[in-house]
Amino acid sequence: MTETVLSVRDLRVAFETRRGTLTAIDGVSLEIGRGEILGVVGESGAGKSVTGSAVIGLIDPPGRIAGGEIRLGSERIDDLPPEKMRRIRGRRIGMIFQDPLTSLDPLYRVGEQIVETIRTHTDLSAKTARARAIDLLTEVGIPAPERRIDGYPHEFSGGMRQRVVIALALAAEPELIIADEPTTALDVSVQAQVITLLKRLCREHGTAVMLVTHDMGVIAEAADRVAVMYSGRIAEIGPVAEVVRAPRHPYARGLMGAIPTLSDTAERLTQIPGSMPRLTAIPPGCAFHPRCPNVFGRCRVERPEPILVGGTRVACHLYDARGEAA
Amino acid sequence: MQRRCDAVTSSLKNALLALGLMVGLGAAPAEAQNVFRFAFQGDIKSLDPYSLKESFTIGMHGAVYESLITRDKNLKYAPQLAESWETPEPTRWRFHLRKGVKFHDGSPFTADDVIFSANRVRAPGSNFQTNVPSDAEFVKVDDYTVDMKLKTPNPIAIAQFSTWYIMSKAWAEKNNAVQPSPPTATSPSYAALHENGTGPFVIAEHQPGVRTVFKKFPGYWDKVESNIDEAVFTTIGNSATRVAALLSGEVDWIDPVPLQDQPRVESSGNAVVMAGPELRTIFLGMDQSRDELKDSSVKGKNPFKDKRVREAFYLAIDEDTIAKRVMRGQATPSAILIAPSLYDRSGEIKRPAYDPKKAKALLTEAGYPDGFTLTMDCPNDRYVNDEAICQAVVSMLARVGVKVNLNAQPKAKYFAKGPGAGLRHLVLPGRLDALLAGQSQHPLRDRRLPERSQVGPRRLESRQLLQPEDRRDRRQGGAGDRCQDARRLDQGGLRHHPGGLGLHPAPPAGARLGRFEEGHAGAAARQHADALLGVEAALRRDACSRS
Amino acid sequence: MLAFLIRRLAQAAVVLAVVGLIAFAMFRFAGDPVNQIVGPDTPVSERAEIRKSLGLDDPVLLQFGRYAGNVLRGDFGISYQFRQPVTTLLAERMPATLELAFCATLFALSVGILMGVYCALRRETFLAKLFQAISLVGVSLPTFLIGILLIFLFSVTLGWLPSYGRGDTVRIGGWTTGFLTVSGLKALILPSITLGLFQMTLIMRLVRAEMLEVLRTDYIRFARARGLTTRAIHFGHALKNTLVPVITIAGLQLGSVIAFSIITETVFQWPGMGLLFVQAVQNVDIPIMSAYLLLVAAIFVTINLVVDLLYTVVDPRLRTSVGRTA
Amino acid sequence: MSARMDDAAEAPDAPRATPSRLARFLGSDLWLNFRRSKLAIGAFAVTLLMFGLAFAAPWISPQNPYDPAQLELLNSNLPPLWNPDGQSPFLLGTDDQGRDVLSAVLYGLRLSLIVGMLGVVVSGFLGIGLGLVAGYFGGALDTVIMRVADVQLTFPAILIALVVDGVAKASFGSALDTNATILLIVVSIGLSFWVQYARTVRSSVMVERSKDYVQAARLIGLSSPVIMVRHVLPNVTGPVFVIATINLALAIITEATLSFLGTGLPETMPSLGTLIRTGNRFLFSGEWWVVAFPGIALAGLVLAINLLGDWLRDALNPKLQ
Repeated sequence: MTETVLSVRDLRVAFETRRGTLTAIDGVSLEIGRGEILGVVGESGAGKSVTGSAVIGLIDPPGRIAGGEIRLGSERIDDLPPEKMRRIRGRRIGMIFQDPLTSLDPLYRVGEQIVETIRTHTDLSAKTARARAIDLLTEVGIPAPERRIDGYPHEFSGGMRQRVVIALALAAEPELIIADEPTTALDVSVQAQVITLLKRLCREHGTAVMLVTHDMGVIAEAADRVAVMYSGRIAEIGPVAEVVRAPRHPYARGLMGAIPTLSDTAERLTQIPGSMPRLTAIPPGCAFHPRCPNVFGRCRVERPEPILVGGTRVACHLYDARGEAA
Repeated sequence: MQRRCDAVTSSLKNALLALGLMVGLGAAPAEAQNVFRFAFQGDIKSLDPYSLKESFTIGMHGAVYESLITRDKNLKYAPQLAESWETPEPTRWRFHLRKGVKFHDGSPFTADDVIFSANRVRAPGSNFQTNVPSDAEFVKVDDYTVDMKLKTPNPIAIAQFSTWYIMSKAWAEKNNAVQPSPPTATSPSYAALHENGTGPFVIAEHQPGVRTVFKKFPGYWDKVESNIDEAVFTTIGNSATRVAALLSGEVDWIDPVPLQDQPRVESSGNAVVMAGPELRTIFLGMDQSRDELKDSSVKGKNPFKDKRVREAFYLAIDEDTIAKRVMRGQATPSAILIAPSLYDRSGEIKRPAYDPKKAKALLTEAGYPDGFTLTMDCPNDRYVNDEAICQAVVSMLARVGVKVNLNAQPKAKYFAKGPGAGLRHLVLPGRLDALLAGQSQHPLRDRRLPERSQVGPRRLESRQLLQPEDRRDRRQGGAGDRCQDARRLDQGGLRHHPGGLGLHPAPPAGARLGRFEEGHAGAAARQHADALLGVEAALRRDACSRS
Repeated sequence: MLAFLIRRLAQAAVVLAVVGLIAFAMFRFAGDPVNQIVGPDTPVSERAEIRKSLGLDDPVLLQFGRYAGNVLRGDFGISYQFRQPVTTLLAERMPATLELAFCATLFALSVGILMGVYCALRRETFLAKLFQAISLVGVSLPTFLIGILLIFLFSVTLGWLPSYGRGDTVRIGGWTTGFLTVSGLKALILPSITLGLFQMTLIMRLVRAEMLEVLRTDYIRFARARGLTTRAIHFGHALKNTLVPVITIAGLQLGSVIAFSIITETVFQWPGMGLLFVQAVQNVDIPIMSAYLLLVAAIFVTINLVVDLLYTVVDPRLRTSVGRTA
Repeated sequence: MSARMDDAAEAPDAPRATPSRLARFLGSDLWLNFRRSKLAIGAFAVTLLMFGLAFAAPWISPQNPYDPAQLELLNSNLPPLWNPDGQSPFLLGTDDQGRDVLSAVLYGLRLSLIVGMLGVVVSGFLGIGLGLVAGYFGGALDTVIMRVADVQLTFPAILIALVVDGVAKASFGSALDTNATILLIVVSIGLSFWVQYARTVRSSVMVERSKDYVQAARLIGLSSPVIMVRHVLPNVTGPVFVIATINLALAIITEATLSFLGTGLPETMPSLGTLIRTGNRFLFSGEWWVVAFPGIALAGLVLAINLLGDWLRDALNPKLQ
């Protein structure tokens, strides 16, 4: 594997609420290498987005990182003072949000927003920054960027806006981009374009990408490796080919029941009976056990630790048991 | 400090309120001018001296306009624009006019102006038509002599020459103001917004409802007994604001000071209260003309036509307590409507004492053992503590079983109830069962302070509020002609009688210390009109006693 | 844009016509003007004559028609009390009210926005809670009480500021201003605070709520993810977006400040239109009352129009779509 | 109303299957939020206390301040009991008519609350009704109603109330008895505050109206007004309740201001505003108790209601949770 850009170890994120402390992320570990796209999948509420936010340091109170560590390159960043963390955001870690329609400040021209980002992180003059902004827009495939740079966000279509958002995320050439459901809000035809763009940019700049999505199609299309999350834990993580083709975790199997092309997967996810537990009521043992077709006694009492099985790591007693047996 | 004077002198001083107001100079040597700032609760309604017979308004006119005859500091007749006068025959009055008098626009004052004014006063639209005998004919003898010819002798006609001001004929003609600004004027009259008198002050600025600035008239014919160069008048309707303005030094003089604020003004150390009895009597009026009251539980008859009911009301109201509590001692209970200071023998007429038991008995006797209900109208912004007096009356009457629905209202609404406040309500078919009213027998507002002997029948119609019948007879001998007249009028069909309430309020004005000489100020008394009179006097008075 | 403007103007005309009708109809029947004109001694026959000459006996419709015609010619009639054209009277008082309203609005806006922003950004601090408490007290205390308390404290007890009136004014053309003299400026302080306090608390609460809302939006999160400085996020993006709706409210507030000045002007004896109106109500001066109502409506409508236009300047989204949606 | 409120108040993630309404309410976020907010509890306690005192006034006050026969002028202007000049039983002193300030405040509270609540009810009905009509029928009717609302917003409530009050008094004569006066003020307040309800309800109706189920219900011939009332009203109870709470405070202030300006309740039947108006005359002269206690009662009541309204708004706003 190439040089590790992001390394997350045993991350825990907790929310203080009126009803006590809720653990949204519980013991998540993952790594992303240079130029690598890590897909993070799971149902809503599985903790995908929270993981992304934790990495970029945007967990808002009452949430907080309760344990584990996050390293960017060799630097530990989860305990940095706010100002230092701010300098990392945008500069070394870029982020793309789900909804391009609401990600841009409606009152500023897109050029102003790009220039603002560039100048926050570099010493470029306004003029140079603007030139760079035009380059960026060109790079993300905005036609006639010299003219469009002075447009307001509402004058762009959804797909074009997501391109602008990507340009913004790339503005300071970060090492890592966290793309949180970057295609969900887009038309299907546009989704593919955006994914292609993301892949290309990642390849060209050597940027690592954490691609958060619930869309298995996107993962299959874009990711190098994939992490399947359930109830704030990683159920299975491994190379996309392996996880998609031969999922080991029962939940992952359910998810991969069929790899759709580029269609709505939400319905297929309902093939798994029941629904993910609320954070307030995570069952003991394996969080998936109430829905698991392969459940057995141990699942209900003991939480499974990730085990390396083939190229993937799986958190399931099934494999532990087999490993013991073997 | 003498704050309350004996009745007679106070009435005199009343008129001359601030003969005593003295303005101390020295305070601000940097100020070239000696500016006097004062505030009243109402406004100067019009500058046309014949427009509105409203006491404060015409009082203020007195600073800029003058009359033929005036009253001196002792309220004695004194020459003003007429140097002297005589009655060569009973129906002819001859006035010798003062020479060398100039109007504010510089034009000379002559007999033409007197004749013009005498006609203008009586012209349609004037509110002062009765201030000149209607049968009088004014004739120019020469430029400085004018005769007034009457059809019949009128020994008290002199009283009226101090009640209307002289205007300039040329000025009025030039400015299209020959006619008085009538109430119905559809275009603003020049004379309503500008003045051109012969008085010691000119109005330099007049913003209706906001401020009016008086400045010394350099060409004044007489020596001005005032060291004031400029006087700024402002309306401050809100009592609390008015007092605050006085205490914080923004104004030098306010009128009136709310009764309850007197101690505070006194104790502030920088202002002084000047108080004296008004010539106004506050009384309760009852409708005795109609056969059934408008809003009463008694149907088919008018309880007020029964003398016992009226007497019961009288006995049920504890005036001493009202005077002491509501008026905070600043009022004198009175047995007659005429101000005691105007009538030497008023002391001989005594009030029956407060006796609720007897009142109750009388009501029972009259057939109302459980009392009855009626409505009483009361202004809440006209007389001093008017609404509070009404409330007190209501609660006292409630204790003898009479339930009064009090309808307290601003004077604009109160007046709408009938063609005028006061006694006329009862004379003309009004819309009231009972009311609280005030009557100032003394038209101080136009500075006619009639001497006793001069009160003629014509004026009596408005002051014939008398005692309950049984007392009236006893009074007659002593009261002399006036009561005869009153009885005559009464017999003429005007049947109404006062309720049991007679108060002479003595509301205070407040003046800032340091600018006034206390010895003089303390003697000052006031009523509505006096605001101006006082200020006028202040304007005239040479003071600077501190320096 | 032009169509929008014309439409707005037409609406304004309708509003004014309705207010005119209401103003006329209401005050025609409230109280008897004759009693205000004549002294108490006037006989009934003379009163009837006056009624007739004032046209008070004509059919109501005719009276309204006459009134409307005159108003269109800029003639609001003659004040019963002052025997002056109402137009002149109002013109004389208008500077006082407008200057007071201006200062009150300035106070309400500046302090309200500052406090609101502070409360939104530092939600949990003591000062923010204090501001919140002040705003609640400000809303809970009636205007008249506040005015009286201020006078009691600053004029009577401390003697710092004048308790009534405008102080010395300077006349410039038809306009009298208190801005040019020390006493004029001092006289403005207490009434402005009294008049502006209620609006200030409203604006503060509005700004706080709006800003909290804006701070939760995606584009603010995205701005943070771009690593922008806190200052740029709060004041460049959040505040600007917050102020868009605040402009509308503030505009409407200015309108109601002018009308609200009735109470303040009465307490402080401020020689403005509100005081004139109160005097007119007390004296049943119909021409002044109806003219005042119309004027307040006209000012309000104008402000509304200006606010609409301002809105399009501030919010680029409306520039293109304004013709359709307005 | 209260039953619907439970529904609206219930947060989305509250357990759905609990048996009774009470249990559901006790388990809801609203209740939890309330229990955790000291301010809300305090405000609620004060409001409850004020309501309690107000409606118990006839039984607990030493005097009936509305009965003139009970007023003794000789007891006038007495300071509160703790002052050396104070006299029993006048705990908070007396006014210039000998009216016991404590009794007057209690009765005044009662009047203010009655007037305020009736005003809110009137404006609520008016506003909700007009909002439903405007939103549902749309078109010209909507335009007219909302334009009237716009026009009305031109003037602050106090001006409208003054005008309504003045017009009515001029039309019916000023000899209105006190009940009619109260009714008049209620109507003035009702007419002044309906716009907010109408706007809220209208926008909610507009949203609902375009939803499929309403269209569907229409197609199958269900009476659509019934649908609107059944589906829209529950959705707006939250906001309407918040508006009502805050408007109650505003209505009380409006009544006080009207009374202060002298067009509200008469001095013989004083509300808090009338008491302040009366007392204001004595404020500077050292007789502070006549204005202070009604002032405190008024400010306290309005403050408590405002706090409650604020809390309720925040608690019912899902965005803030």
